[in-house]
Amino acid sequence: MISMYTLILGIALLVIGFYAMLTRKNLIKIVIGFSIADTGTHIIIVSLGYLRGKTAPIIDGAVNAVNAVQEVVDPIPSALVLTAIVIGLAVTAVMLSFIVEMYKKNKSLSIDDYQELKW
Amino acid sequence: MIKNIAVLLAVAGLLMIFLPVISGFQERDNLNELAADYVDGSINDLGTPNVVTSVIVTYRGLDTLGEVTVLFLATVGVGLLLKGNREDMIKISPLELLETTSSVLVALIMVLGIYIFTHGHLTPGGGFQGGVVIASGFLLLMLSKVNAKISHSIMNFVESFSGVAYVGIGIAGIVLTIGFLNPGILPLGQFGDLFSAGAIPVIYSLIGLKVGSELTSILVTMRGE
Amino acid sequence: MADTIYNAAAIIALVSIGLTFIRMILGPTAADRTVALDGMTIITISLIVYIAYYLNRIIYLDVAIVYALMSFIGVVAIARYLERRK
Amino acid sequence: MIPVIIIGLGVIMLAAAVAAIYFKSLLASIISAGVISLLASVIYLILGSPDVAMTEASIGSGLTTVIFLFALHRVRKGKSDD
Repeated sequence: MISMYTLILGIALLVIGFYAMLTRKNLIKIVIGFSIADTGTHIIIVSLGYLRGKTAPIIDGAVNAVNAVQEVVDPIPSALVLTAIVIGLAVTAVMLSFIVEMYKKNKSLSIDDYQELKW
Repeated sequence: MIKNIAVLLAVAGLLMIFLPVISGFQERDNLNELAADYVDGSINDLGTPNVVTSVIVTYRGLDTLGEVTVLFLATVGVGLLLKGNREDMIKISPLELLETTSSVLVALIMVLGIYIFTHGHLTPGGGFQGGVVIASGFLLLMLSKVNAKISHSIMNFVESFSGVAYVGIGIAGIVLTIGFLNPGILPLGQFGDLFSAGAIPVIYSLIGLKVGSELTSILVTMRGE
Repeated sequence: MADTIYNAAAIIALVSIGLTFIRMILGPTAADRTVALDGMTIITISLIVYIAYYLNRIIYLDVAIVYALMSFIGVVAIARYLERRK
Repeated sequence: MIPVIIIGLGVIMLAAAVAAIYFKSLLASIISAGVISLLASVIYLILGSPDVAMTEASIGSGLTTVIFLFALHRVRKGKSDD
């Protein structure tokens, strides 16, 4: 039942972040919403790899190497999320540097002041 | 008004996408075939206790190469966008207590980072985590020492060197064994030792150096040169 | 008997995280929020150590070490930002 | 015991997410977003992936907060609002 709870938690975080990205006016708040949605997605992916009553896929004294296949959780979602988190940090840094440059041009953080691409 | 309705519709649509995932969800009991193969191969063929490490470095090694490339492009992008505005550099005032403490703590953090990425195949952790810890050590240096200068040329050298060595090990895998990024170019050794699992610790250490220098460059640029 | 004590400790840690979180939400100034964040990370480290005991894996303690160091750096950064703004 | 911990942490994380959206002060929003990352790493640990937990603990709590703070400082120099 554990992964059911975390799945619901991840979907709720994703929805809250998406709502923030759609409704907030401040550019930095939009990036914060993106980072919340990012965390939600990662929790969803890791929950889908959980197996009932099993433990981390690292062989040491607690896990027997002979029948490890019966004792560990799925390693593939962990590996995917691990790289996705680092990418998320890099994308956040690029977005924030765009915001700094835009602020230098227009002296405003509100998204209503940037109408060049509006139709 | 129309805007609010559109936002509500979009959020409801996102929920509708995930509704079947929740309603039809059941916790699995057994690994699927591919994952079972990875766990089995990681222990018996590669001699790596941490299965996640062997998936990242070997089975999905090409993905990791692409991911490191994306990180490099992000570093270049931040550097291009924020280059050359020295007037808004963040100035800090000297603080005796923090300066004394951090000179001890920075060394400890660096040792922890090196421990994390050299033991990536034995314990949780690896190149990405170790690189982030090393970048945090440099960040503490920037926050505590007033005149701390972190040389861009050394960072660039470490970054390029580890990138070239990473691809070089991959090509050595083609020449000496059967495929790109195959860790079988070094002997497997005793299961659970530090020097074991073929080339996996070497590759992960190179990834650690690369990630650490790239994130440090991003932090230095964001602070202002 | 020992398990009861450990479970009680976990409950106490959870309640403490909730209390510091309330201070973080209410806190009138930014300094209150920063101190609440610092307290929350330290309590969470004890929760991680409890989980490592409960699930019977010693290697989970590595995560607690990294957690402690990194949260310290975050709090130092926020403190320097607050000091600069005066 | 583990379900109780997950439900307690989950409620706090959702409250922090809602608070991060509705805070007036940007600094308070950034701190709330940091709290979400901090508690998410405990969730990853319970789900049996300590590698992901370590990454989230080091990136989410430390570096993301600091990058947001650097950008915030560059955007408003000297202007103080709580």
